Order: sequence, then C-alpha cells, then structure tokens
Amino acid sequence: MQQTLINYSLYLADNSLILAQRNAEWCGHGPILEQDIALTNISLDLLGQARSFYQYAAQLINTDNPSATPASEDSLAYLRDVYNFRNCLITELPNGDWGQTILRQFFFSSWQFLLYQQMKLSSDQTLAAIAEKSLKEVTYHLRWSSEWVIRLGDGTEESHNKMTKALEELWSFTGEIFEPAPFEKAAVEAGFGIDPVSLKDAWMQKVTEILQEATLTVPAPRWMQTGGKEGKHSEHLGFVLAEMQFLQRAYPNATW
Amino acid sequence: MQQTLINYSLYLADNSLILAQRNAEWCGHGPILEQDIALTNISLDLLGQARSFYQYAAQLINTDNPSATPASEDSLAYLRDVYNFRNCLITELPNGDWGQTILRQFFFSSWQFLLYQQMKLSSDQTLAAIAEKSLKEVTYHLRWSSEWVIRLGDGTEESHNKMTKALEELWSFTGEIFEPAPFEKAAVEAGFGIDPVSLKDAWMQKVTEILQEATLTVPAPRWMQTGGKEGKHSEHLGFVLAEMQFLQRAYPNATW
Amino acid sequence: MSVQELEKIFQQKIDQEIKIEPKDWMPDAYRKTLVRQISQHAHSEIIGMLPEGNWITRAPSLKRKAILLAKVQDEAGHGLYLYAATETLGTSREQTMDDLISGKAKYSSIFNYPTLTWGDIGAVGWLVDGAAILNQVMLCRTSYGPYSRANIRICKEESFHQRQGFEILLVLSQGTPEQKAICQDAINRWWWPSLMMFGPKDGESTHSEQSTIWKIKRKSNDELRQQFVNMIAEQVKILGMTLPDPDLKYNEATKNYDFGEIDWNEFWNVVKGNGPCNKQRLDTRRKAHENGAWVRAAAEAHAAKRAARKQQQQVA
Amino acid sequence: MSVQELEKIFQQKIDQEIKIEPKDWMPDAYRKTLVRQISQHAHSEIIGMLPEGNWITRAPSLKRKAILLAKVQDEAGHGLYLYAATETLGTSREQTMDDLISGKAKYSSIFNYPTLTWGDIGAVGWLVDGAAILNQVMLCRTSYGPYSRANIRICKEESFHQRQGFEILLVLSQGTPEQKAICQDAINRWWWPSLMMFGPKDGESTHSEQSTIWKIKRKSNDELRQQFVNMIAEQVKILGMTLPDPDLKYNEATKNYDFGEIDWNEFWNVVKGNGPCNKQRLDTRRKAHENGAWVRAAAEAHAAKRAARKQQQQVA
Repeated sequence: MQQTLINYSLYLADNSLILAQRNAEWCGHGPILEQDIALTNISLDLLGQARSFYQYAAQLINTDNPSATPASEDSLAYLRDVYNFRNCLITELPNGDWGQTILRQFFFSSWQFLLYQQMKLSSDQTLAAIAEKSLKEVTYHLRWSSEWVIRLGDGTEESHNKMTKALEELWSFTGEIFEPAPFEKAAVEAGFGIDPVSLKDAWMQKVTEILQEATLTVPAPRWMQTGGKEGKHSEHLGFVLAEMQFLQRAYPNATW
Repeated sequence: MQQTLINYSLYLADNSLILAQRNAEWCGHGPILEQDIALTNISLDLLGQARSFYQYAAQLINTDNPSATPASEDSLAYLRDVYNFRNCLITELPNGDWGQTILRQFFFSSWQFLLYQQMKLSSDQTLAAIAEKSLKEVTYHLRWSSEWVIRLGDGTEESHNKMTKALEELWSFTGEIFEPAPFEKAAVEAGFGIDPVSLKDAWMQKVTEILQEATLTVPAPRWMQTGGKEGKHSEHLGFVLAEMQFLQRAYPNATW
Repeated sequence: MSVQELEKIFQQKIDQEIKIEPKDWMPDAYRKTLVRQISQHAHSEIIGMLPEGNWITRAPSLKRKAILLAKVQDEAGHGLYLYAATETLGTSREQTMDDLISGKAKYSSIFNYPTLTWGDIGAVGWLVDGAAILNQVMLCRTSYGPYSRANIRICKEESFHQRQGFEILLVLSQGTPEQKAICQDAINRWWWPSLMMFGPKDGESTHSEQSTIWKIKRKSNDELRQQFVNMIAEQVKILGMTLPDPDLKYNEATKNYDFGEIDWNEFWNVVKGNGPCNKQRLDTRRKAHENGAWVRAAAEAHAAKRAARKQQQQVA
Repeated sequence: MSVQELEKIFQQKIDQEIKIEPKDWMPDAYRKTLVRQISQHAHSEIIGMLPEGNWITRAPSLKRKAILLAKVQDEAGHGLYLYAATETLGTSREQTMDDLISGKAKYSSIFNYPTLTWGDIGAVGWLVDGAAILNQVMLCRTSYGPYSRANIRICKEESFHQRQGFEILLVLSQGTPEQKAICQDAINRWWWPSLMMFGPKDGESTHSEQSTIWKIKRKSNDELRQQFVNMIAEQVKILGMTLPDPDLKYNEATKNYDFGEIDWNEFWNVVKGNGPCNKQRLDTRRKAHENGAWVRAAAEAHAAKRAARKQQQQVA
C-alpha cells in the first residue's frame, strides 16, 4: 500500500492542474500579447507538471490494484468529483483581474520554488526527478510574476489600488499551503515528503521583499481559510470541473 | 413513426428549458426582490412547460421503440449534446444586464403568446392541452415583460441607453423564431403544427407597439442569425449544458 | 400618561398575550430589539438564497430543479414579509438593505458555509431549515403582531422545505455507494453549524433575558437546540446515516439525546467574518444591489413621469 | 533620382527576386498594400485564437489540452511576428490594434464561425490551418523581406498544427458512432468556409493584379484553392469521411478535383459583418483590450519611474 505516496502525488498534481486551468482561461484575453503568451506558458508548464504527477499516481494505483480498471492521468483528472480534489483553495478562486491573477501566481510560484528545491532531494526518485525538471520552469514563473507584482504595485495609482484589493482578496488563502494535511505529515514521516511548515519563513521573506519593492503593504496576520487539501473546497471548484470534465463525462470510455 | 411530432415537441421543450435555465441564473441576484421573484416565477413556468413537452416526447419515443432504454424528461434534457438541441439561439445567449434579460423575455413571450393561442386549437390533443394550460402563464409573462420594457425604455437616460444597447444585442436573433425549420414545415403539413411565418406580423405589431411606448426605436431590418433549430448553435450553449448536465453525466444511471 | 404608566400597560398586554401592534406605544428598546431581530431574520432569508441558488443551474433532474427554484423563491418571499414587518416599526427597506450591504447588520452565520455537493442541498433543507423552523414556530407566538403573522406564513412553507431536503437525502441514502458517501459527507459538514444556529449557550446570550420578558422569545437557545437534536437524532436513523458526534446518546433519565461540546471558537470566528464564505456572500449581495441601482432608478423615474402625465391630463 | 527611376529600380529588384527591405525605397501603394495585408494577417492570428481558445478549458484529455494551449499560444506568437513586420513599415502596433478594435481593419472571415464541438478543433486545424498554410507557403517567397521571413517562421509551426488537427479527426473517425458523427458534422460545417478563405474568384479580387506584379502574391486565389481541394479530397479518404459537395469529383483530364459552386452570398455576407460571431469576436477582443488598459499604463509608468531613478543615480 503506497497510499501516502499516491495521495501526496495527487495533491501536487491537483494544485498544478487547477491553476493551469484557471490561467488558461486568460489565453486570448490578456492585456498585452507578450504577457498573454507568458501566462499561457506558465499554464503549459503547470499542466506538464500535473501530468507527470498524475502519471506517477496512476502507475502506483495500478500496481496496487492490478485487477481494477487501470487509472490514467486522464481518469484522475477527469473522473474525480470535487470532494476528491486536494488542491489548495487559492488555485481554484476565480481569476479576478490581471493583477489578481499575477499576484496569485506569485504566491504560488514562491511556494513551488521552495518546495521543488527541497523535493529534488527527495528519497522518492520519481518525485525528485519531476521536481528537478520543474524547478527550471518555476524559477522563471517566480521571476516573471515577481516583476509584474512590482510593476503593478509601483505603477500608477490605479494599478496600486488594484493590487491592494487583490492582496485583500487573496491573502487569507495563502495560509493553507503551509498547514500540513494528514497526507503531508504521513509523507514527511515516510521520508519522501516535504514539511510545508519548513517552507513558511522563506516564503514570507520572499513575499515581504517583493511586496515592499512593489510599495505594497504586507497584510497583518489574519484568519486563514483551509479545507482544500481535505476536499472541502469553495463553491467555485464544482463549476471548474463541470466545464473541464464535460467531454470525458458525456462520452464515457471514448478515446480522444 | 411519429418523428415529426417528437421533433416538434423537443423544439418547444428545448426553447423553454434553455430560457428557464438562463433566467434561473438571476435567482438571488435580481435588482429588486419582487422582480427577482417575478423572473424566478417565469423560469418556473417555462421549466414546467419544458417538462410537459419532454414528457410527451419521451412517451412518443418509447411507444416507437418499446425495446430501447426508455427515454424520460431527464434523459432528453440531460443526456443530449449541443447538436441535438433545437432551441432558438436567442434563448441561449448570456443574460447580459437586467434590461437585456427583460427584453429577451418580452420578445420570447410575445412569440409564445401567439404560438400557444394557435396551438390550443391544434389537432394534437396533448399539444393543445399544454398550450391551453401554458397560455395563462404566458399572458402574465408578456404583461410583466412589456411593462418592464416600457419602464426601462422610458425611465432614465441611462436606462434608455441600456435598452437601446440591449436591442442592438438581441435584434438579429429575433428572426430565427419565424424561419420555419424542416420539422416545423412537416408539423404544419401533418396538421398539428403552427406555421411560424403566420405569427410574424402580429409579433411585429406587438413589439412595435411596446417599443414605441418605451420610446425605443424599432431597429431597421437586418441580417438575422439562424441555426439553433437545426442544432447549429452559438458557442454559449456548450457551457450552459456542461453546467446543467454535470450530475447526470458524472453519475450515470443514478436516481436523484 | 407618564412613560412608567405606558410601560406598565405595555407589559400587561404582553403578559395577557395581547399582541403589540404597530400603532401601539412600545418602549424604544423593544422597538430596537425587534428591528434588529426581524431585519437579521430577513437578511438571513436573502443571503440564504445564495448557497442553495448555487445549485439551481446544476440540479440533477428537472423535478429537483423546479423544487429548488421554488424553494429559493420562497425564501425571497419570506424576506419580503419580514422587510414589511420591519417597515411597520418605522425602518425603511432601503435602510435595512443598506445595513446589510455595509456589513453593519448580521445574518445567520450558517449561510457562510459553502454548498459543495448536491447532498448539501438536502442537508441544508433538512438541518438548516429544520433548525430554522423550530425557531420560527416559537416566533409564531412572539409578542409583536406583524412579526408573529409573518412567521405563521413562513412556517407553512418552511416545513415543506424541510421535508424536501430530507427526501433529497433519502434518495441519496438509497443510491449508489458514491451517493451514499455524498449524503454522509453533507451531514458531517452541516451538523455542527446547524447546532450553532440556535446561538450561544443560555447565560452567554446577550439579548435573551429581556427578550423573554417581552415574549419576543419564548424558549431559550438551549431548549430549542435540545429539541432539534432530539428530532434529528431520530430522523437520521431513517436515512441509515450517522451524525458526526461520538458523544451523541439517548439519555433514559432526561428523555433527551445528550450530545458533545460545540466548537464555540468556530462559531465566534464565523460570526466575526472568518467563515469560508462571509466575504463571498456579502460581495455577491453588494454586486446584485449595485448592478440593480439603474433599474430601481429607472422604475422610480418612470413612475414619476406617469404620475406627472396623469396629473396633466386631469388638469387639461 | 526621380520617382520614375526609383520605381524602375524597385521593380527590377523585384523581378530579380531581390527582397525589399525596410530601409529601401518603395512605392507608397506597395507600402500601403503590405500594411493592409500584413496587419490583416496579424489580426487573423489574434482573432483566430478565440474560436480555438473556446475549447481549451474543455479539451477532452490533458494531452489534447496541452497541445491546444500550445497551438493557440503559437498563434499569438505569429501575431507578434507579423505586428513586428508592420512596424518595419512605419505603422505602430498600437495603431494597428486600434484599427482592429474599431472595426476598420479586417481579419479572415473564417474566424466568425463558432466552434461547437471538439470536432471543430480538429476541423479548424486540418482545414483552416491547411488553407492558411498554402497561402503562407506562397508568402514565404513574397517580395518584402520582413514579411517573407515572418512567414517562414510561421510555416514551420503551422504545418505541425495541421497535422494535429487531422489527428484529432482521425481519432474521432475511429471512435464511437457519436464521435464519428461529430467528426463528419465538423467537416460539413467547415468545408465551404475554408474554400472561401482563398478569397474571391480570380478576376473578382480587387487587389490581386498589382500584388502579382509586385510579387507580394505569387499564386492566384483560384490556383491556391484548387491546390487545397486536391489535397483535402485525398486526405478525407483516410478519415473515411466525406466532403459536403456532391459535385466533387476527380477530373482525369485536368488532374484536378472539380468542385461545386461556392456560395458567394454567404462569403460577402460574413465579410460585411453578418457572420455568426463577427460581433462576438470583436466585442471579446475589445473587452480584452479595454480591461488591459490599466496594465499597459502601469507598465509604462513603472518603466518611466525606473528610468528616472536610474538617471538620478547616475547624476548623484
């Protein structure tokens, strides 16, 4: 039984998939052509990471249950309902305006950067390999989103106000990332997982640094929303999945 | 083979269902509590009509194919994809603002009122009965939406401008209703259907009268969008169905 | 008459179970308490439309869609009755609405939880409406006439809603394994918040004592809560589901179900604004209100135009 | 040198297959024709993102989602190359964009049709990109250097897209009966509009003659169209599908496929703005542009602040 490893991989996969899906909504609707391309690129990278993690989870599931209908990256992405998804709430929130999307990406990439830096040393070789491969991508995501947070925070008065509002919208969804879920604790115990608590200080330092450069105020500590990691989501995820999963649901067992 | 009667009933059902679904999106979000209730009421009435027509179509289908998996109002509403839906494009358009929703309802109810007045005399007794029952509801829908078109057209400058914009958005979708589809022609030939062309003048007269009272200008004749009756829809319907059909698709053969 | 005398007459009426009516003299504090309570009740109906409204477009059958639409519509209607009742106390609907939008007025915290699955629509009907009814049944006998009558109308519809909610869960409980899990999960998430709906424990509730004397309230929070637990603990058996409380147990001595400790931290936290959906609910309501401003303005302008035309005709 | 002499040298270069470069002298009409054509081409890439973008969130597998995302992204990239090419002719991207948003500039009418099913994503790749490639392959040899080089880059990616589109249809054509129907339906809807992509019949095309002399264009609309029909008529056999043209037939004498009459009324009607999605496409693009205004303004303001700070540091 490798349930912990499966759960942990699904968690990583779901985070990347749902944010990829949200970012993809921008494709063709961005404010500047070059940045439309840049965000789509991030979406593609995240989608690629999600596929790697799903493929690994599927492989583990199939090894565990050789007689069941085989799982696949697509069955895991398209045939689970909301309560099975483990992504953090912040990834499923509606995009808001460009500033809010950028700020979320910055929060997320700051975390992924720290996570993958640790995970590339994981005792699980597949996780380590995915982390290593993804780290290059995430380094770029972090740089790009940091620059844009600075640009928009320290741009016009209007952009500054919009970023302040975006901070207000998003801040209470940043805490969940660092609250270890049972499967994360188990993964740490099993030796291959990364303790999210251990990443928190470095994350806060990076965030503080960039927000300061962006002339934005780091919000005071507040109540943090949680639940996503345990399948208790916001009301938004159901709509995301209804759209994303339509064809797989409407034409069961078809090949595409 | 009662295919014509089935097609005709499905057309009537789809129109009512899709508009009911769009109006239902307003529930809880209306501009005035009383009007939120009124629009929900219309949504409920349309849903009821849709159910009657679907039930009739299902009954006909099941008589034709006693050995197949039985059709039901839910299989017809939830398990057909876009290309099978016959509703007119105007019903599936996004709601826009309250004025646009009202104006669409007015265009639609004006048509339904004339249609059901004829249909209650149909040689098909079920269609006649549904029309008779629905006519009372539609009389109210028409009065309510007429009054609101007048109120908003002849309200403030802002509301007048919004209604003018709504007219611009919707007008080119009003022609399709009166373009007979093959199944409508067949239904007329078979003696139970209503020729939509025969309703056009009365519709235009009513619309002209109300728009004039609303101090709005009847748009000049223009190219009319068509396709819905033959399953060639706008890009909007797919999203409507993905959301509406999710549970039936995700949990096949479940009872609710 | 002096205020003391007026107060005495007022309390005598209450003690004799004579309803207080809008034109009757009443203490300022009585009026204020009622305005606060009735408008909170009204807002709860209006905000309560949102979590359930969230599933209208996704209801799993046409019949369920119709039932849910009608139910949410009923809630809007309840809101109307209640806003009308606050108007009899001299507070306009506009003012009351503004207090909601600005975050000044409260509404029942239960609606700050999300509806995540279709099971939640069942659980909200069964548990949330179930808890609301017990309160509203009591309020049918409240001392203020218009509020009492509003509650009588509400109760008629509400008990219907509770049965519909229970029936949704009943169907799920007899469905596929996935449906059963959805059913149990919904009950697990809604059980404790439902218990919190009755408010703080007796003795910790700020407004209770005076409200009892004025017969606005006729049962204590804990009495109502116990009544609710007793009712639900029996009904859940029919579903073949369980309530998420290991301490729940029938007590032969008291003829009540004992139950575990409520997490009052969570309660106060959600009241303070930290529930999963506080911000979302208020933002949604505010947006509807703001987007509707031009419609309300147009309706007013048009009415004024009509009135002016009529007057002109009469003059001519 | 007189204009006549300059024109002579210019045409000699063209005749000798020497590319015209930005700094070279060129006739005003040549410049204008190019600006019009290249910006139309650019706009077609940008508007072309929308019908396909419509299916990104609903792509039926993660692999297909990745391919589609990358494809739409490529189109944005093509747009960039082409806007850069118009800039070499002295027209700013801003001006070019404004002409699109205002409805002054055109884009390929094909993108005014909706993508209704996943089959359409296949058909757009196979037919629409297929038609576009034939044009673009020709344009790789166009006389204006920057436009020629932009097309060379575009062609490399585009042929890849066409294969991906075909593969989507191939999988559908081998799928369930419903998938087969979706495949055929998509081909039926996209076939005729694809043929229209090559523009009016030779002789009815306003700009063609001069463009041929200037070697901006090197094949006539009808030549390219015939090439396309010949290609597709063969490929459709692999799919086991049919093209919706009863007159389509191989002609042994001409070694071409004969085909039926195009509905030019439909063509001109869509060009005039009456296609199913003209308004929707332009509204969407306009909305993106307007919603992005604050972002562009902020980026500019920030760049200016940075530059000022740098200057200050250098002064200090």
